[in-house]
Amino acid sequence: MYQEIILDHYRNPHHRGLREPYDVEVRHVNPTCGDEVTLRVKLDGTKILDVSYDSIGCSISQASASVLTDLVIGSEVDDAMAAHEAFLALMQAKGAEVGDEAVLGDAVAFSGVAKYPARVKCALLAWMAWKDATLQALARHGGEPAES
Amino acid sequence: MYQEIILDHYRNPHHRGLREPYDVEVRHVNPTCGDEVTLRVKLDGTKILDVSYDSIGCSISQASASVLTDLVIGSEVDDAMAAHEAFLALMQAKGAEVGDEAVLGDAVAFSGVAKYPARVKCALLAWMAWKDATLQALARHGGEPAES
Amino acid sequence: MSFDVETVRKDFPILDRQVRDGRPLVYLDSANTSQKPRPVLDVLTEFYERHNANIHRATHALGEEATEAYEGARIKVAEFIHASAPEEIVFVKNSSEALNLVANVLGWGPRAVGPGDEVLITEMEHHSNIVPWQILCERTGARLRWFGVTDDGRLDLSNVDDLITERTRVLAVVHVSNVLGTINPVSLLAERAHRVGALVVVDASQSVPHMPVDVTTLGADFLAFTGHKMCGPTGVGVLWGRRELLEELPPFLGGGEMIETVTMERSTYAAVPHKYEAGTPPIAQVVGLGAAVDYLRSIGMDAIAEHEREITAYALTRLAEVEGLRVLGPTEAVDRGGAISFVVDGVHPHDVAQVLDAHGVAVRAGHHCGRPIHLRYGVAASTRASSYLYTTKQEIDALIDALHAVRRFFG
Amino acid sequence: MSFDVETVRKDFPILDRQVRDGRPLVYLDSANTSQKPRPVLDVLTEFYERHNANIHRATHALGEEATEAYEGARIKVAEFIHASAPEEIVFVKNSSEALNLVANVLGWGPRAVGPGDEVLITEMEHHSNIVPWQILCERTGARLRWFGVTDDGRLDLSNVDDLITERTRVLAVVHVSNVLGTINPVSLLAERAHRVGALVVVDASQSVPHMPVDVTTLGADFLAFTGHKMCGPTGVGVLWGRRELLEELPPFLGGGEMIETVTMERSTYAAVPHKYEAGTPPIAQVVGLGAAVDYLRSIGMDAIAEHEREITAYALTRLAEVEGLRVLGPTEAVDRGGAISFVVDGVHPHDVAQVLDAHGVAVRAGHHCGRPIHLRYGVAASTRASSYLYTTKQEIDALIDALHAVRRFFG
Ligand SMILES: Cc1ncc(COP(=O)(O)O)c(C=O)c1O
Ligand SMILES: Cc1ncc(COP(=O)(O)O)c(C=O)c1O
Repeated sequence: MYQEIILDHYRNPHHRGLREPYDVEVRHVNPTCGDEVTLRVKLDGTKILDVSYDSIGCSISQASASVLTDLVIGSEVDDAMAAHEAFLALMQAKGAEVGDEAVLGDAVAFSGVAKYPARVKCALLAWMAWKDATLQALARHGGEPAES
Repeated sequence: MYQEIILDHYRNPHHRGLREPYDVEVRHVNPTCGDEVTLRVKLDGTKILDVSYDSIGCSISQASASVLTDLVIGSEVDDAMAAHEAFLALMQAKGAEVGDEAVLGDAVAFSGVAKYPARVKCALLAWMAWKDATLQALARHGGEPAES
Repeated sequence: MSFDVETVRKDFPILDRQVRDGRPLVYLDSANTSQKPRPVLDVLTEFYERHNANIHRATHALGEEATEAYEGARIKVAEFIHASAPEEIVFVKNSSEALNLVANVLGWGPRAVGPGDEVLITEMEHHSNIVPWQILCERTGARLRWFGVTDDGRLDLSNVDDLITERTRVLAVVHVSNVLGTINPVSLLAERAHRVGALVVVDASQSVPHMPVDVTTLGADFLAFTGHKMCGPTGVGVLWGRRELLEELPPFLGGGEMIETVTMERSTYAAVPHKYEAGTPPIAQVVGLGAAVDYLRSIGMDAIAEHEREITAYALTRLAEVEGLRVLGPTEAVDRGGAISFVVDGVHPHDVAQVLDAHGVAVRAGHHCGRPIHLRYGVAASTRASSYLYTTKQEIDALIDALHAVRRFFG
Repeated sequence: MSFDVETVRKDFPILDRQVRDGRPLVYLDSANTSQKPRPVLDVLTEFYERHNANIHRATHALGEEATEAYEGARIKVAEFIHASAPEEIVFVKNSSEALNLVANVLGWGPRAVGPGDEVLITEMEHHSNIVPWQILCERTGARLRWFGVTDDGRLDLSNVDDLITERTRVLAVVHVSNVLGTINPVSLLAERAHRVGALVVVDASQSVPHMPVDVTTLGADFLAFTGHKMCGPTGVGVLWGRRELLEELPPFLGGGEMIETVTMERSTYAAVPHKYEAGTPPIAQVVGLGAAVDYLRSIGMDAIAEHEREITAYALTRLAEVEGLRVLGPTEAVDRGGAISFVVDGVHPHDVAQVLDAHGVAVRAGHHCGRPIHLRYGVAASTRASSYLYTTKQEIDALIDALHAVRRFFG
């Protein structure tokens, strides 16, 4: 499961650290191990301007946060949500799927992680936090005029 | 387990019915089947003047109440308590003992009941009630002058 | 696949047993607990011999296998009762705990009952669906009320308008009575209860094992049942609850695995169903229950229900032959499960059962954890014969023969 | 009989397993759950195949056999911990339920805690001995306080006079920590707590399986432990309580078998221990636990404790060889159980465990249901290796080899 790509992202995580400005900040926890991610989202309408994060966690959770930000920063929310769906499906496939590199980029490297159910939660931690934050940000923009 | 003696006592119970005067009345219940015995004790010092009872229950519990009253009415509390002890021991012997007829009288017929743990409670119902009532009566006489 | 009781019986090792000096066992006490088929026992043994580990917590091969087996059983149980998601299945130790869980989380938190509120039950409930509500009412000041029953063993709905009112916060009702056998009109009652905003708790201990049950049409908000009565191991029960409710209500038992995060000062709780599964759950038993569900489905719940209807009809007919015998509850196999309680004139149920036992016939004597319903019919106790998928007409015949012997002996 | 680990291992079928493409299983996760010996599995199977019936209720042969097996196990468990009577043994589903039971019955009734009262725990408790007390305090207005721990993993008793006061109503403390391995001075604490009239609740989940425990000398009023950690089945735990207390306190779960008499209006409760065993108990699991007690006694708790001391000492020595590895808790095998939690510099516990797993070595990674104690040592999680009677030095060697591989891989 420890693909070179995963270890690279783990050793040199991209887009790490919490940045201003942001619309929404969320904190998600993996109850079993206590791993945490704090994640911020900044949208411009339906475009994702920034995703920043700070986290304590294992190689898998760190690398997947890094891969996530690579994938979604600068893209449209719809496309990012599609990537999220695809990643979720990949993680639930128990290793039986390889994933579409066009949609998932480096995230296809996680297909092997899906064979280890205990680690799937690690891989999904940042992704779940991102979706939560993004939906909140969209709801906020929908309900009231965007602040930006 | 259904010795002729048991069936006789069941069909023609001795000393049945609640009588005056009495020192103490107790009600005991077998929680599993809802069987009940209401039992009264009348002492004169340490002599058992009367034991009367009313009960709902199976052949074993009815017959054992009848046997009990035969045995204890008119005797000294000490002797009756010794019979109680002996009956308890017989009931816990799982059928391995026959019982001392000199102490237990007709109650030795219950030795076979001890092979059926579920029925031991039936056989003991009236005996436990009698002991409870008698101890209360003694305590009462001890604490305050006897009413009789 | 057509149902063949002789084939079914081969799956149950215990049915070959002899009791009381060589008499073949005639097991008519399945409402008390069911026997276990070989496939369930094999799964249990294999779990312990090959995959045993604690779940959810372990990053190792055995831990993964055990977790998968456990969560796989949750999916099976969810499908079995048509729950909309596995998260609606909470594993507990038995039906009684499931019912206590619900009564407990209605004692505090957002839906706490209190003075002025009413909890509605029925006179035919099992003690496990009476006492928890008595305790809840005692602690909170709510009032306990109940439906009576008619002389022929049905719920007396004549005063339903008086009983189900704006004050009713909970209706807790048994689906199939373990004493009378009556199948209650749960959907109808649930519809009435929901109109006044009450929660509907259904004790399905005697229905889920014996007939198809579908929570999407039953109308319940909570459903309790127990593994040992449905070919599963002892030590495991199920609470099904509507997801929003499980999410809204406060926790029951606190501890490992039911938390999100813990500090010494305070804790937050895990998502359902884990919020209600504190500590190490009955892992092997849940896996065994999953195997029991597989087994029951392989035979078919419709076929099982049909077989039991036949056996029950036959038993009712034959019991009517026994002089001085009175059945408590419906005497026809209509809207009726397979538990048949009866009294024999002049013979105490203990004595009935004892003589039956001497003939190898295993029944239950007592109030079957339903003392109020016995009092309603003017008796302290009864004898109960109850069937399951492995029960044969010959076993009913053995019961009847032994009952004649009872009458001869105590006649 | 002299202790021979290779003979012992033959009793545990799962130890022959291979994992991850043919690697022999090295099971170092016994503090999480223990493996089960053949005699326990045989008793379980035989129970279901020959004697399965519900207990206490049945007037038939199987019912008597099952009741005898169940109550016989109660006697065995009572003897095992030197309880003064079998009635002091209450069977529950796990340690967590046992602890919740006590917390719950202190929430109402004659000994209810309330505002002004204090409940005292420690920073090294398992979540199952934290959250129930948090919930109790939240509901009743009592205040939760706790002992801290020292840098070397012992209870910090420097402020004992400040913590144990007239306001202290309950002291709940773990006997052996599942994270640090520390054996706590329970008798000393109990003596102090009793002086102010507090009740002493001991979480013995990690002691009863591993060493002789004698409740007559320990000083506890209540003791909780769990079957699955002591070679027994999942789904069964034990609460031992002093008889007068069990008699005095109110009921916990209501329902079948815990009653004396029930009317619709009110109920009275059965004598202990039945008062605390509502519904069908984990019958087969209790019988299996009895077999586990027989098994442990046949080997001897002193021999088991001695074997574990040796293994723990060896493991601590060898772990000290691994660069960048820090043990949480006592680093010498003195007043110490066999759970060893550690962190490896720069490598997350999940990654440590994953690489160990790839080598066949099963350990636990996470906070082991002890988040506060991890925070105390400045980490979110750790890796834990834990031993039992079947653990060998070669298995510790395999752990050390795999840890070197971890460091190479993530170095
Ligand atoms: C110290 C301690 N207390 C309590 C528990 C809880 O035991 P269970 O999960 O069986 O309820 C455990 C084990 O998980 C433990 O190690
Ligand atoms: C109708 C009914 N409800 C509840 C129960 C309690 O189930 P358990 O004893 O498994 O908790 C039973 C069985 O005893 C039952 O028949």
